Amino acid sequence: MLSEATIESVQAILDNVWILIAAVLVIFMQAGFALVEAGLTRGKNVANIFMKNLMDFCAGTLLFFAVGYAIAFGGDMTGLGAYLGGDGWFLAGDGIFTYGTLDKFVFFTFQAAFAATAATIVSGAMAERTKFKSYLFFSAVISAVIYPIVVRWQWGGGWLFQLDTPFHDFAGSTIVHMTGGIAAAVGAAFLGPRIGRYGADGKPRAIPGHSVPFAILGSFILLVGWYGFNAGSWLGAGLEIGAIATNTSLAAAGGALAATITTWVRSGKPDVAMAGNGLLAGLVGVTAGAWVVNGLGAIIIGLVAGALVVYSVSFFDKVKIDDPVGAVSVHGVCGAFGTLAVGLFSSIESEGVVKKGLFYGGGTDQLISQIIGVVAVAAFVLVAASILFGVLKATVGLRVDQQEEIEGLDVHEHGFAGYSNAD
Amino acid sequence: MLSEATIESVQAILDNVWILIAAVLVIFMQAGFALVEAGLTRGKNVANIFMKNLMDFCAGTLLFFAVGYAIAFGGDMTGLGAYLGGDGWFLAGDGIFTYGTLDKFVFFTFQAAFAATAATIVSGAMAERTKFKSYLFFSAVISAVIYPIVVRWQWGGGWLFQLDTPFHDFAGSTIVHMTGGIAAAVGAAFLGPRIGRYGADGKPRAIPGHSVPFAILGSFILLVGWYGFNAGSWLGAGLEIGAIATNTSLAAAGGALAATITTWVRSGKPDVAMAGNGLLAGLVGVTAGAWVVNGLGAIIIGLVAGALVVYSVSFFDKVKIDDPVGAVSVHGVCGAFGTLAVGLFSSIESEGVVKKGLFYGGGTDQLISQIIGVVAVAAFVLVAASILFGVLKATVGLRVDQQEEIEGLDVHEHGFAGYSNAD
Amino acid sequence: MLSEATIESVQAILDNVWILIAAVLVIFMQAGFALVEAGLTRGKNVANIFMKNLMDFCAGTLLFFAVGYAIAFGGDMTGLGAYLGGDGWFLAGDGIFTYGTLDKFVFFTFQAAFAATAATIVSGAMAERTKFKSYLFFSAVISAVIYPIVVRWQWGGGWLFQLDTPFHDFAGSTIVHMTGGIAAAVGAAFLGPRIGRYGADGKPRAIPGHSVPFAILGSFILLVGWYGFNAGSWLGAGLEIGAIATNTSLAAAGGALAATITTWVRSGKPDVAMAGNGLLAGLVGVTAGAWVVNGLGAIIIGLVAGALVVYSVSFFDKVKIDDPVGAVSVHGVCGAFGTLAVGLFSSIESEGVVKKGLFYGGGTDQLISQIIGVVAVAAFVLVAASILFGVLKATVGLRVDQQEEIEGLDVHEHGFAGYSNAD
Amino acid sequence: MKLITAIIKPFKADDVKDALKSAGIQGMTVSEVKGFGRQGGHTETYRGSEYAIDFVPKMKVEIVVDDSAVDQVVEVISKSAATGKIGDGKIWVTDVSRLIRIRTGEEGSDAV
Amino acid sequence: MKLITAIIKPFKADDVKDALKSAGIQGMTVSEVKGFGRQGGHTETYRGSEYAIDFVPKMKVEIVVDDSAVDQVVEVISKSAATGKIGDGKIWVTDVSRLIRIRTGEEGSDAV
Amino acid sequence: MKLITAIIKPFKADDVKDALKSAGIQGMTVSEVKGFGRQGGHTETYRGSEYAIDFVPKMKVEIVVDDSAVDQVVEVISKSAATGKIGDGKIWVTDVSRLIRIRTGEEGSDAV
Ligand SMILES: Nc1ncnc2c1ncn2[C@@H]1O[C@H](COP(=O)(O)OP(=O)(O)O)[C@@H](O)[C@H]1O
Ligand SMILES: Nc1ncnc2c1ncn2[C@@H]1O[C@H](COP(=O)(O)OP(=O)(O)O)[C@@H](O)[C@H]1O
Ligand SMILES: Nc1ncnc2c1ncn2[C@@H]1O[C@H](COP(=O)(O)OP(=O)(O)O)[C@@H](O)[C@H]1O
Repeated sequence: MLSEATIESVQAILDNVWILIAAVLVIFMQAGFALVEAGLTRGKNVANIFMKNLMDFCAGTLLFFAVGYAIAFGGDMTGLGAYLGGDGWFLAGDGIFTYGTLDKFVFFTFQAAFAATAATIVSGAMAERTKFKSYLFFSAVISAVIYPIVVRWQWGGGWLFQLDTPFHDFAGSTIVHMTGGIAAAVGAAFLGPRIGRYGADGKPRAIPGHSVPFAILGSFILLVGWYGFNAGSWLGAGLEIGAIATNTSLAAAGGALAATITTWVRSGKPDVAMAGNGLLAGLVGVTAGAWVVNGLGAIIIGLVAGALVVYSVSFFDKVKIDDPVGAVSVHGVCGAFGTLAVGLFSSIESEGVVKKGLFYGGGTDQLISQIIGVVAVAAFVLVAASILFGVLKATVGLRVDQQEEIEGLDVHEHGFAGYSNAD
Repeated sequence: MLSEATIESVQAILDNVWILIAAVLVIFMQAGFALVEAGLTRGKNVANIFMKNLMDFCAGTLLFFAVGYAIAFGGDMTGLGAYLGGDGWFLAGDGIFTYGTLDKFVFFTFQAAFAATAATIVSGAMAERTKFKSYLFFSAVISAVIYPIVVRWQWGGGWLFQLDTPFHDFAGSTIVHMTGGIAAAVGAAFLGPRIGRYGADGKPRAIPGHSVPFAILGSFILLVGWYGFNAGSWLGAGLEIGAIATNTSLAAAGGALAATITTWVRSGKPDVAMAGNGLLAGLVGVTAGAWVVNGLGAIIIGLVAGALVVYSVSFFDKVKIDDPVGAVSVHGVCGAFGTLAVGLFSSIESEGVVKKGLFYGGGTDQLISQIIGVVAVAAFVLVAASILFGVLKATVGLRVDQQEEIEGLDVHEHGFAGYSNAD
Repeated sequence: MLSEATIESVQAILDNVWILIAAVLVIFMQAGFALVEAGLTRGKNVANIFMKNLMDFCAGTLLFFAVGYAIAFGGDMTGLGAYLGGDGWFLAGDGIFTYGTLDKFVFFTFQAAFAATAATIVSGAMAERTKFKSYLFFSAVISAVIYPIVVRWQWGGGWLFQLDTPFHDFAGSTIVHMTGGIAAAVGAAFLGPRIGRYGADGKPRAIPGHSVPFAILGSFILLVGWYGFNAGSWLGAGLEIGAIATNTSLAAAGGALAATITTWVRSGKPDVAMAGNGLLAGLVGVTAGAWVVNGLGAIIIGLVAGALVVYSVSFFDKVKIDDPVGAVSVHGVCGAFGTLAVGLFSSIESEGVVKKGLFYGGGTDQLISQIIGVVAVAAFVLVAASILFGVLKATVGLRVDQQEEIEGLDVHEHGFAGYSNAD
Repeated sequence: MKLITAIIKPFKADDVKDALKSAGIQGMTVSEVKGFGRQGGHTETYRGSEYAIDFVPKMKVEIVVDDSAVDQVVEVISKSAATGKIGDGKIWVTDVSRLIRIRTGEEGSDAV
Repeated sequence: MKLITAIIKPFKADDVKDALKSAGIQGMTVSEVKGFGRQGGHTETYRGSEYAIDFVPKMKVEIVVDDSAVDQVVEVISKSAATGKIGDGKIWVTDVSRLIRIRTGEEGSDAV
Repeated sequence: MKLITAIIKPFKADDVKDALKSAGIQGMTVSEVKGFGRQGGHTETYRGSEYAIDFVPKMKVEIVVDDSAVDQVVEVISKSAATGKIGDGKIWVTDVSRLIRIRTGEEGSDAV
């Protein structure tokens, strides 16, 4: 192999090595999601939560391999192709699409990890009361069909990419996170709140999570994985990954800090679980603009997202959408915000890719495209998820019965408790 | 350094960087093994379990450095050399063997991590009743002598590599996992079942693990590490790592899914701990063929391994080999299966390395070599481990006394409890 | 980009990719520190501990970006510049310093992770009794000012680097770890011991940590991160990282083994928590010499550090500096030891960088420089930390009130318990 | 004085506490216990092997009251803890010869 | 009616439960407690400092029975809980003036 | 014989144990309980929503003694458990008709 090595071949291998490592970091995020969700919920459902996250990886991998990849990237982009791909099922055929110098399997591994992420986001909002069977079905559909379609629209070269000023979502604030966040909101709404979540007076009553250490350990793992998520989205090895990683760090730090201060001011004490949410909010927020914003922009986006998530969580509490882990706020709300922020904070002009944002003299072109993208994706996911959950509710049923919810899903859905102190 | 950089030197550095990163991922697996073992056992032994895994890393590193590397890779491969190496003690001398472009220290770091893995596998099957001192001794011998000898036979260029159709075990389904799995079976057999594991009627009684979250978190970490384990076994940076990683993902997903479905059908409920075992079973299964099978082959191997592990666990329960974590089934049984599967699913023909498998028109040559390798390694490890455990049992003794087992190894072997709620 | 690729550009990108990955590994260490600290302390303070580590990352990132980087690396090194930098605030300007081929953002990401580490080390020694507000303030100052100044003196090209025989601290046994360790000792001394830590007879009474699994899982994560810490400190991609990683493994293994044996001999039982400390002690010890010592040197350094930490912990217990996690011993004492050990075990002579050590025929030049460096940094940090903690104690106050300490910081500082078994 | 001990279903604990509060009870002590009874337990399957969980989680409530208050308290607990399903639990009453409030040293009714 | 309280060694809990079951006892309540007594505890060493564990884990078993059944139940527990080693535990009996089954309101023997 | 039950503050447990030890008490049984009383609980805020913690952690101490020892033991506990602050807890005394040491079968005072 070395014998015929060229500068290009070495660079290509370097690209592939880097993206594979980035993919592994993103896969690691599954553990982070599981820990955050488990930490913010009750011990009697902990095994069910880890099981869901494990299944998200399985479904995400197998179904994205079988159909998702083809829907997202396959075939030409004209006509219907601007909305839906249809070539490269099972990654078969060497002619199928891949990006730049990336081996199709490397590109797939990276993309499949993203698909699993989109599904996993929903798990948290539906925690502690969803039938395992129904969740499994949902998870399969979102990573096989719903998410790939959204990907198609932009990363797959579809209509959002074909706008005069292309919709810009570098690593997926909208495509991955808001997609998950909206589906999460729909799922939580269809399910209704957990028993005891609201008092007789209709006021929200806290159901404290069983393990803050799990929640924050999970947040740290998500932070680590996010460097693969964002810097890996360069889809090659270049010096640009440095600025992308720095923006990721700054927004994450800003988000955690803002959430800490906001809760401190609001309720007199810095809320640890919220600080973790803030970290993720900052990360979600900067994901869309990780490449195009500068350090200052990243910090501002992080700070705003961190404060936003606190108020958003309270808002959804009020409207009785019971989201145990704040997935709707973190991924949905901050995902939308971060995407729009590109239209404001973009400091880069790149022909056919992205324009400068409003605050950097680029006018409103990019902002308008961002709005179009956010609205279009939100609308599509809202409809698709509603149909899906509606059908599930009408058939298999979405929610476990009362006794099961009270005694815990672990014993009833899976046959034994997640924690045992048996001798 | 840059001044004299050549295409070859850059490629070589890239090879080394990638393999070092892969080695770090494999080292991370130690944490995964510790978590899986701890999660599937009782809280009163949790500190002992983490201690054993920590010591496996220490012994694996120091002894593989001192002697293991020399036994596995040192000296020429003729005569006795086909069975046993003997050069490069303490990695001294620059003339000692290393692979391709790899710096000997990079190659060592990667190989030492594998040695620690082989030892750690055994820990799980012997959990909750083994004297720490005896375990330590065993762990030292397997990573210093037993495992290196097995490595010698193939990766070290020994007799299994010298077969007309070389025995093919890409990343070690047999060399690492089955070796650990067989030793685990021997250890568990010598120890006998834990107190209370079998009722008066002789029927197995479950002893539930104390933390499913630990078990699944550990499984996720092992999954992450496995990308280094398999893709790193290319022992260089090349585009091939993409397909290897994809096969790893597909088999893992297939394994977890199959175990879930199998338990669901068998006992009416999807067993979370088993799903975790299934994930690992799929990974172990595809390790031998990670490079030579295609996506479909990987999925099939994963599915079969995932179902196989469920029945295997029940089988060993029946024959009263008490394996708290299923190490024998996951690593031993699925390791053997995965190795043989190469003889069926290999889709690659590479002169002097591997032939196509039975299902891909390659006839039975490869399958026969696979059988030879599996049988030879199994026989050797069976004998070696039996002698080792026999001696330990006759001298230091293998098992803690009854009171200690009842009250827990943490307090008795290590002086304090793994969990404390002291004020 | 490919079109204009040159051998140098590919090597440069490879350098940057590797260092970014190393930075991510170091960032992962935050999770390890949080787990070790949480595991060795009581459950009633677990949320506070994770919060502190989260905030260390935030402060470390934002403030090192704003001012720390400029103080450490900015401006020229003459005159006052030998002690204090002052250019490149907010990483603004492209002319600002970066190392070799590294993009300034990649170099920053790596360095910022180090800054957060220095702060986090202190957290452990001050655990279970420090006001969150005061800790936050301290964490900000150390990563913004104190640590950057120490960095300036050597890595920033300052006076310790300008010695005839430069002070050699490859990855920061002194610059990062001893700095943190000394500040930790000062903090613990200012705070005084936890309630109940000493009996009426003045004898130390153990306050067992609430989770050994957390402590050892954290140690494993730190081990994994340390490969990025040490091998990444090559600040580029070269074959040298292999030997650096091997030394890291050997010292870590030696440290854990020595601590295990030492406690075994001293108290009759191998202490698991101490074995974890030993692993870290070995890692801290080899950090300064990771590049210049050989395998044997690394093993000896690890063994000595592992034994040293056990006695050091007992010593600080006696002098009533209550350090719940042993941060002072692990990072302070072993950091100093490891730095001095370079003067003994250095086996490399590199013009203007490092000389051979006393045991390798290099005489005492290097040893003297090492002593100068250790003493100077220790003195500076001692003074700076004393002033800082003195001011905090006199103003905001350092310590929570008695009731809060008894009932736990989680509820009082953050509003809810870190663990909840609410239904 | 009398000690009233009640074994109830955990998820009823809040209702019982609230009912007792509004009935003017100013103090009680509760603890987590496990119960064996007609309700029976269940069998779980773990890694293919079954095991029986004979004991179900229950909450124990202990209240010391004046003799005069016993009937009312028993009444209140019975009402608030009942689901009508098997396993609702038991209440038993035992004599208390002395009751002391540690803080003040008060005895008897004053100590309640 | 009487309340029989037994403090036993945890690993004997299953034996005691089974013995009581086969003796026709249909209900009991158990809880985890810590005991201090002649058995004494032990000292542990953590990071070089020693600390004494004075309390050993025990299991508490509470059974309300008809007066007539007391002797038999005490007998059964004593037998099934005994190891002959120090620390086997205690059994004590107290009077119960009332017993109510919450579900049905039944009182006395019917409520057992 | 009498059973003395005390509900005390957890961080006082060691003091009480030591005091009882030096008062010649050779055995006791303790358990973690939660208390509701005048001391009241507190409200916590979690993710913006408040929730009330009505129960505070307490330690329950049970000691069976000869009638003659009751006053002294009550005395000792009261002293060693008191902080003077609200929430110090209660002590109550109930009759024990029988006490058996499982190991030996000894009854009454010999079984203490
Ligand atoms: N004889 C008894 N002594 C002590 N506790 C009992 C007794 N019988 C039942 N209990 C407690 O009451 C709980 C409920 O009793 P059970 O027989 O299951 O239903 P029910 O209360 O409807 O009769 C049991 O779980 C146990 O904790
Ligand atoms: N006077 C007592 N009051 C309450 N519980 C006691 C008393 N004495 C002993 N116990 C309980 O009985 C257990 C066993 O008692 P111990 O003196 O250790 O052994 P033995 O039962 O053989 O006399 C103790 O751990 C404690 O829980
Ligand atoms: N009537 C009661 N019955 C049983 N336990 C009680 C009763 N009243 C109080 N307690 C217990 O005593 C503890 C302390 O009582 P509280 O009223 O808070 O303060 P004080 O002991 O100073 O009066 C409570 O937390 C509870 O556990």
